[in-house]
Amino acid sequence: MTALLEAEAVTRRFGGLTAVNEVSFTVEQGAAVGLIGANGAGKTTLFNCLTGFDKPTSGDVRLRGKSLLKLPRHKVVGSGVARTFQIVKPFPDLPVLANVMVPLIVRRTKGDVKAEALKVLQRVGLAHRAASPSSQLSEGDLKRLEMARALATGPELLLLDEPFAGLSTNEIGVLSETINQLKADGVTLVIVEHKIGSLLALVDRVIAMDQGRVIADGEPEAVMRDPAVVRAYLGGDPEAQEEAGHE
Amino acid sequence: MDVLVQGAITSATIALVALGFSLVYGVGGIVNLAHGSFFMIGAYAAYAASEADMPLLVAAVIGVAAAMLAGVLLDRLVIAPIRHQEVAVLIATLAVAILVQSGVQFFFGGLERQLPGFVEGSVSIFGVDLRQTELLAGLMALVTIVVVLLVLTRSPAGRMVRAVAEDEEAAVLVGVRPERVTLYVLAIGAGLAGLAGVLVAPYGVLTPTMWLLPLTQAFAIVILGGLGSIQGTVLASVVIGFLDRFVAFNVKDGGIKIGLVTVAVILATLVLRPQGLLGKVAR
Amino acid sequence: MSERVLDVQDLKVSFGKAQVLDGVTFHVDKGETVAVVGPNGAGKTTLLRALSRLNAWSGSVEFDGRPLPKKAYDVVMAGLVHTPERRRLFPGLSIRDNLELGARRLRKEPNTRAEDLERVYTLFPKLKERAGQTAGTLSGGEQQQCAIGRSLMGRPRLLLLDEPSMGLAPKLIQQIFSIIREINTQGTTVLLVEQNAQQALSVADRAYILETGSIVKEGTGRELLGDPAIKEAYLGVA
Amino acid sequence: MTDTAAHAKPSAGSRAKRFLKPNVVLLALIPLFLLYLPRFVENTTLLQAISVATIFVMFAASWDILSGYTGQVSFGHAAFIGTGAYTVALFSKYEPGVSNELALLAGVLVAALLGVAIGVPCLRLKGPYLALATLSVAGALVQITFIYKEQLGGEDGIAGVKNVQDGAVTGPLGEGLSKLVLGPLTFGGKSPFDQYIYVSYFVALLAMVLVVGGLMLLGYGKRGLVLRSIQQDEAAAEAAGVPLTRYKLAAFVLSAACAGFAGGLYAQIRGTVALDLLSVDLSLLIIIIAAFGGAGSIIGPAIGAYAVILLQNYYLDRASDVFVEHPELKIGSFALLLIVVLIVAPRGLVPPLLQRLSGRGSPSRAAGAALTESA
Repeated sequence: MTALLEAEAVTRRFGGLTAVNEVSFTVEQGAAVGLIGANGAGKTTLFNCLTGFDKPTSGDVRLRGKSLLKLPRHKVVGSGVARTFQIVKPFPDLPVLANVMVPLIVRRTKGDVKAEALKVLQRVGLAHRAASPSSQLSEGDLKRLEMARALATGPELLLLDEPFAGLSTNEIGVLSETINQLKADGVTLVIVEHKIGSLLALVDRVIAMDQGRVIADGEPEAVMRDPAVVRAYLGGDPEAQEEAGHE
Repeated sequence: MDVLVQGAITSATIALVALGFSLVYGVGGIVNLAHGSFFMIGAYAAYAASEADMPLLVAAVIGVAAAMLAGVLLDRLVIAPIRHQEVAVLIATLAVAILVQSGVQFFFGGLERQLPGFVEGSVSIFGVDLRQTELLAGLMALVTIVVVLLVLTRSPAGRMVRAVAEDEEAAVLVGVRPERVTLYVLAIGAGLAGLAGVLVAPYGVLTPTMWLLPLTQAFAIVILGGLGSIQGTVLASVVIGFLDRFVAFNVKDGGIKIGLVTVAVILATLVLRPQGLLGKVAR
Repeated sequence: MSERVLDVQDLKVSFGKAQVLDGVTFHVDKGETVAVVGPNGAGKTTLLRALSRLNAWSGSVEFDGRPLPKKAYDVVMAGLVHTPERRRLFPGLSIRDNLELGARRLRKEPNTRAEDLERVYTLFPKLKERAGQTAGTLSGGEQQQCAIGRSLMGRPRLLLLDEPSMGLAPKLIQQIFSIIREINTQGTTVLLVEQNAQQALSVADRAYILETGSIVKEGTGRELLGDPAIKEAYLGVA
Repeated sequence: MTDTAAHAKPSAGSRAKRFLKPNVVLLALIPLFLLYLPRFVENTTLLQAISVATIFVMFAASWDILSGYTGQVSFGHAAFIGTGAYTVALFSKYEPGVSNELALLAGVLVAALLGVAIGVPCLRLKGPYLALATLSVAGALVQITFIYKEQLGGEDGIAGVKNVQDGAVTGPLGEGLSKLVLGPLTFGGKSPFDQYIYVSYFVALLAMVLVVGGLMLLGYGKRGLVLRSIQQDEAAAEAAGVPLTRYKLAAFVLSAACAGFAGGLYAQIRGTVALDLLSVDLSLLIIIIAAFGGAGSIIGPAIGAYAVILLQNYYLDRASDVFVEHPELKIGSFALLLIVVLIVAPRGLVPPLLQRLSGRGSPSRAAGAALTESA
């Protein structure tokens, strides 16, 4: 069986810096994958390469075996890959409902676009704010709006870029429920997140990155115990830790 | 030969205008659509002073001073309050340009004016006959540019200017006040443009719409030379300067086609090499 | 009681509706190295930016016994010097120019400049070798050295370091931290924020753990290093 | 605007609908009022000024669909207006046999082509680059009129453009409406010059209703929503699947075509074309109109056009002789007023424009804003 998403030796260089280095992995249909790593590990760059917002220097990204690299961004979206942004990017002067209508309109959705948009808002629990200008939403609601707008593109694969950043513990709980609901609906998810505790409750697989490379990939428990991951997160190398411990 | 000699002079005077435009853009991130107006203010102020029977040298100084004053006023009154609103700055500075244009039209009328030459007579260089005043303009411009470049690259003040241009926030963190640096740069840039206007006034013609061509050329130079690159600005000034004279001499009705060619250069650069000749690839 | 250089009470920062720092209280005494450690997104960089008046905040901050000046420029001039995240050198300027710019705070005492330059070159001999090159040509570790050197040129009363280890190889990380220790030994008070808890805690006299905008723990560097809860917190399985 | 400002209420569906549909009845009253206005206004000079303002409504609305909606702020809208006008004038001069309507259509096509020619290289440009590029293209067109002075007349322009009364459609239509509104006898009793003023008034009005109505249908419909999403955040729009290039270029071409149409019609009403139709002054005047009316709403700039142009072409002349002797002071005053408003009340009078055009949310801008707060 072909995987839904395949990244093959994806490499992205900026001048002398190799932000993403020969990263390969696959995501199966219906999976929920977490992507972790310290600042500067290359997660966001990888994320951009997967969603067509950046082009890898080399390597390939395929959706159901079809390369996404030649496609313009909107076609990547059209072929079923949707993303959210770490720093939310609503259309601030448009009401919440209109935010969600935009992707439906450009998809040439038949029938009542407004009703469809309202349905999507219901899925993320934001229907009661449909008429508010999006600039008036709380941070947590904005994250859900991002998700709703991405869902409205009709994705097979949804990539979330730090959905929990800037949220309170309460808001994280609410959003986690929404994400779990999407999972239950069969949406395939890739989630970049720093709040590892909250992330682990959602995903069934974790990919850890450090300095542009994948350093671990597998069951969440196993990955978190991996010495390379421990080192990347605590910093320094194990020997140095030993030394410091004995000081 | 005509093209070479006159092109060199034109390059120098255009570079005077472009340098200020480029510095203000690089340092403050401000695209000043009123920059061409400083050129015009310099020329008209000098003209007005000479009409009031002041000696030409005094008139020239008044021209430059008027342009600098206009630069300071523009920064303090117009740009400073809206500095970080890009589109508002563009609109406001264009409005200033039109305001200055209508002011000049009001006080001087729409007729073409000219300043008497600073020096009389003509010389022959490489077999090209030149009015001495043109030669003087070229030399003055060249000397000024060299001085400005030296200050910029060798002096502590220049170091601060370059620091703000490279990273405004990091500059604050070492104790530089970007607003002040921007003000000085704008005033000096205005003075340079004003000087160019004064120098050109004896052999160019003064009209209320004379600001647009230098602005367009300065923009072409900044686009061609690459954003924020001082060397690029100088190099591109030479390209645009020679192109200016080449078109003027070798193309039928060349004098009025200069702007057209400049715009073609702008559009071609934007399509073919958006980062300019020496500009870095966008980060 | 030792002299208090920095006293921060109930510092709050919010970006729009997101509360990034939620009432942070801590202090730094003269001669200390204090570390603030915490995971990504905890608000460490925001904390330093607030102290430098690069972000708006509420609460009270006293620097050298007086309220913190209102403008970023005046904060620098008062002696609180910030080495920002990702170094933020002036890449097109020479290394020497970068360092000289750091001395702007002392512009009324030109004699000290040569002396300070020598001191920085002694700490970082590589910088002397390459003084004429543009800063953009330096490697990551050298850039960090140059950034720290630039701050030292201002003879800070308090040096703020934002993630000096970021993007460096393990060997260079150790090197940078031993230099931080040396700077401190020479008499500079240091406030350091780090994700690399291991190294930061081992150089710090005292440290604070920052998580999602609040300080959750404090103690001496050694105490915290030995605290098993810390490692857990970092792996998020608390 | 009012909807966004209003407080959110849970009754989602109905309010969302209102957002998309301005009050149609109220809107229809405006053209109706204008239609019957000549019955009550004897002053033909004022009517003439209103006709000109009506043309400017189209200029402003066509600018708005590009700049206000997609955020590609054009500083050289006069280029499109002038192209339409000069094309019509050239037909009158060299091919007088061609009907007015066909010449107008040609003007629209040439302007639209110019829209493509400018739009394509400008697709990737933002803010200052786009501003300077559009500004300098309009400047270059002025020079073309000097280069082809014999054909285009240089600073003298082209006189003797066939006027609306000569149009196979516009003539009868304008006369018909004149007779309808004024009564056939009254209209017949006017001097030919006055008759012409009435005819052109109604033709301009009809054209304006068509153009502005069409743009509003588009702007307040689904496609308008997509255009506005581009202006709000291009990256987010792309993530929502919006084909950016297609929409941005389409807005450029549509804007150019409408401006060309209005410019061509203006030439037929004035009977002359001249450099003022290509000038920077005109481009700025349109921005001023939009700034005062509120960009991104079509109707805002449209109403702004009536206010500004009537002031410029009618009331200022009557307020002081200075403005008659020195017409340049009019645009100068507007420019000054705009500057003052931008500085004194950037959030007061012009916020719709600035909000729409400032492309918020980029990290560097946020950093800049944070910096000004503290430094």
